[in-house]
Amino acid sequence: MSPVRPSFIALAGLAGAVAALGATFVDAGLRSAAAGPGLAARGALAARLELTDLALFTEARYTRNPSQADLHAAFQDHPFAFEHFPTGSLVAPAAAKRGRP
Amino acid sequence: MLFQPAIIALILASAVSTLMLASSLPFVVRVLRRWDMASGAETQLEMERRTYLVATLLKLVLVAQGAALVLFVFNADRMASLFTGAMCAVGTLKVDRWGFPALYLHMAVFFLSAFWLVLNHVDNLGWDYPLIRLKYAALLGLAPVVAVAGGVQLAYFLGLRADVITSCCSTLFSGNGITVTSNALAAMPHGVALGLLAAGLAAVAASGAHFLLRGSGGVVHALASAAVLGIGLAAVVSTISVYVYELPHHHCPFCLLKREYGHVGYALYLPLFLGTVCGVGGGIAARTRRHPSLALAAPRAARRLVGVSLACFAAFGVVALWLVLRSHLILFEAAP
Amino acid sequence: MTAGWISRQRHLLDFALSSLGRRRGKNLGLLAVYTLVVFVLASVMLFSHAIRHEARLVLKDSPEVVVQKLVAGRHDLIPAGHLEAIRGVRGVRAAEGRLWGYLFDPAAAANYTLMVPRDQPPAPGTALIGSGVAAVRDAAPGDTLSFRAHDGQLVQFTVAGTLERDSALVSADLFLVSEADFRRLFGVPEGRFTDIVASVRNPREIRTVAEKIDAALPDTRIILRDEILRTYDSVFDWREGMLLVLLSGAILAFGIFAWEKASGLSAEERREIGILKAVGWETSDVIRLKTLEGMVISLTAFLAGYVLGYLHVFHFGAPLFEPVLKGWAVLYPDFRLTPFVDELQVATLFFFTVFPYTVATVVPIWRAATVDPDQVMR
Amino acid sequence: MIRLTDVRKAFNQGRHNEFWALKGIDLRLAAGAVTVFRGPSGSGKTTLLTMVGALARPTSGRVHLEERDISAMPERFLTEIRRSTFGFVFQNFNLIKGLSVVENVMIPAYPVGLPHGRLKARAMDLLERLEMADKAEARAEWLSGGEAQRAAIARALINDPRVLIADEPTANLDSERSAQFLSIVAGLKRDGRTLLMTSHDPMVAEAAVVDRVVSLRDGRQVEAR
Repeated sequence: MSPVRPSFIALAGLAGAVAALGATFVDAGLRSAAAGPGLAARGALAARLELTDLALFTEARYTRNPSQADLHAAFQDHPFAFEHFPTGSLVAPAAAKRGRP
Repeated sequence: MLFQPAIIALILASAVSTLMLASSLPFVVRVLRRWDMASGAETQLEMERRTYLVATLLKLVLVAQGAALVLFVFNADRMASLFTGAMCAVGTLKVDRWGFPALYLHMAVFFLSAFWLVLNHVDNLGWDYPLIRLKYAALLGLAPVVAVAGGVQLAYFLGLRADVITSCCSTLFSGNGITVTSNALAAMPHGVALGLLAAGLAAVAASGAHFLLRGSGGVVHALASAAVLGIGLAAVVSTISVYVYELPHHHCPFCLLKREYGHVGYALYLPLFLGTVCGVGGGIAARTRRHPSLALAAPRAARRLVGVSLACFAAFGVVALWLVLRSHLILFEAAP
Repeated sequence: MTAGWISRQRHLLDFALSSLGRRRGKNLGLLAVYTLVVFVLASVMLFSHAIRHEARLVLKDSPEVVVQKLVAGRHDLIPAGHLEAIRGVRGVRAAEGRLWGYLFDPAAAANYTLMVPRDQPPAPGTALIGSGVAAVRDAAPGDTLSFRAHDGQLVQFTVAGTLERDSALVSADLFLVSEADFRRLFGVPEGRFTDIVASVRNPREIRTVAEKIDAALPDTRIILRDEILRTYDSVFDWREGMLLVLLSGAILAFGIFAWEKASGLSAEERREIGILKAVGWETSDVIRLKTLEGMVISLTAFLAGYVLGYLHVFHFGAPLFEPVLKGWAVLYPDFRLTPFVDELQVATLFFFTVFPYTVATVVPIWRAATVDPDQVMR
Repeated sequence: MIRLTDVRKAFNQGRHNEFWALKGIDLRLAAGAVTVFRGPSGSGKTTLLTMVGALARPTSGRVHLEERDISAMPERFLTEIRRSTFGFVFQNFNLIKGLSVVENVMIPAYPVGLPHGRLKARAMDLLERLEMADKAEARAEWLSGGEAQRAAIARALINDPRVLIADEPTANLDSERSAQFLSIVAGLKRDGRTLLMTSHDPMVAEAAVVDRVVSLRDGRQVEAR
């Protein structure tokens, strides 16, 4: 007749939440395995076209190709200047530009 | 300096640890000068209460430093991609001269704070806080170590620049590396390393068993445990890692932690470290029984610690042996 | 001893839970804020890590060495003569000129990346377009697109086909044309290229070869594949770090909030702790009790925030980041991130969120636990 | 069994509002007896109870429990002694609101680490004996004064202490309930427990069950019966 102890509920809940955390790893594994062919196709395309960058940030020339960008492109007078374009706050000038040749 | 989440977390951890210890230093001085168990004055009662805070803070420091140690190694391994030539944690740590000192200091802080907590635990068993002055004096010694560890780590991270050419572990540990110590470790003949390890474990087992049966020789066990930590790490670098990787010249002590090798490093390092903490802690606890109020409690605590340390070292030995036996690599030809 | 220890912890946990339940409003508020903080941090970390990983995998076969000519610090067309010079460097397997550039299309107000693939180029007058281009221009194979060339004349392209949507992450804004069309459109003379890509015989010697090219052609800059990959790693690391530093303001605010909540003991709570101590609880029991309360809250918030962040980034396409990532981009790749999570990330996130909370509550907990046991008698 | 030697207690020591609640008390309390401390408010009788019951340490002087000097013991050990030796019934009962009666009763035993089932059985047993079994699952704040006191007594007895300490036990009770309380006290005395109470209720001081009355004024003992 004694009611379920709260610590039992809490521990069960904790176990459930930890299982959910584990499930994210399983899910990630499954999905990245499923994405394998797509990734390979993307890689093959990049290799064939000799692409060097992702097409993530296309609004400005220097963010389209972070690795190739011109140091002195418009709106980018200084490598650490505040950006005119919003994604400028996500993509820094390429490291290759910042120090080494 | 590299802006990385893990790096920020590590800097945060050491900064907070240092701050917490530093902020308790004035209290430490007060305890050393004014502690008087016989007094019922309010200042004394207040001091007794504050000891709870210091103990809690130290527990937090220990947990944070233990986690930081793992994170530090983990992160060093993960950062290897940022440095040309660095293929694993060793390469990352070799990027500048602060890398390995930072690692060693991390380990030192971890062990020292663990020992302090053992001391604290034993002290709390005696009704008159017999070790209070000793343990607070020890804090005076611990605080600078934590601060220096934080500083060295900061220097290491500040000095990091992606792209620096560094030596990878396979060249570093194959005999022409830069550091003499790592080199000497890696160059240690396999037979010597395994022999030393077996001898060390035997010494630990013998001294531990002697302590459990006779109740004396705790200090010997503590010394043996500390020695096995060194011998164990040397054996891992020189021989056991070779068995795991099945490559005669791959000596990296960190790659063992990677997924490729089934995270087997944790099964080696955790019992080794815990065994050392408990073994040395047992010795510390055994030493304190001279205080009348601890005559009963301290040996009991010491026995428990020594028991745990024996179990841990046994686990370490078993895992090491299993790794050697399981390996396809043959370093010793069977006698004809 | 262990059995007693366990049942003691469970009793404390029972009491901690009912104590949390008795101050439901306050604790649910705290939990909600905490979960939100973890959620945002988790989303940032998962997103950056997945992008980084994706870039690493997709670009692993991109050109080993890219050589660009610089004039007065600006990128300039590279003469074909440099090709021979590069091919002459020992260790270089092959070197080819690339033609690529950006084209602003006023009709869509978008920037395309025009490229000439050396492998299977489209026939003159036709183009292969990326899925983003197809979407903004609503173009299908057979349609005609026309642009103004450098001299003002119209150049027409018939869409020969579109690149797979699946590869949008690298190809959304691509516009692949033939070499003749490219030169005509931009007025690039024969014998000039945008830049040169080279491959190296022995991958270990890339750096040496690069140094040799650099010495032979002082007017160029050299970009290595390793550097590109590393750049992607550090670009997102760096930005993620910056974001975390900015968000650390939020963490700090949360820490203060937690401190406030933990130290703002109500008279009722104070009385309860006094009662507990008077009837035989020791200070460390109370500390443990309060720590358990904190652990319940922080673990719940951490686990819930992390799982929500995971769902947000990988199952719902990170809608909260889209505005920032898209920015003003007209051509945004339609892609779904492949989930990559690793232990280091989760550990770091845990550290970042649980540690500050724990630190913030230590002193308030201790202060609460050292309430005089005899105060209930006063 | 409890011996006090020149016990003094100061509050706000060293500050301008320093105040000595006890100014040198010498006292021996016998085991198995019922003792009442009497005196006007501010006379130090409650402070004295906190010294005797190991809730607080004296500023100077010695408190011996059996042969053990508990006056210089740190809180950590004092608590253990308090938990196993003393049970407290406070003036306003101090039950924790929002918890059921039986949970309230079990609280002092949580740090001991008894299995849950056995602990609960013991708590129910005590409530049964105090005729509170039907209220076991009721919330503490729903109880009447007399019920709350019996719950508090059950809580005080959960660790089976030798000494029960009650601070102004009848202050919040009518005469009928007070009489009921005194009969419970008589029962506890029969069990062999020592009882210490403060009260300025003449009904308590003059009750037949009381063996000894100690009167206090301004932190000093004035007379003893």
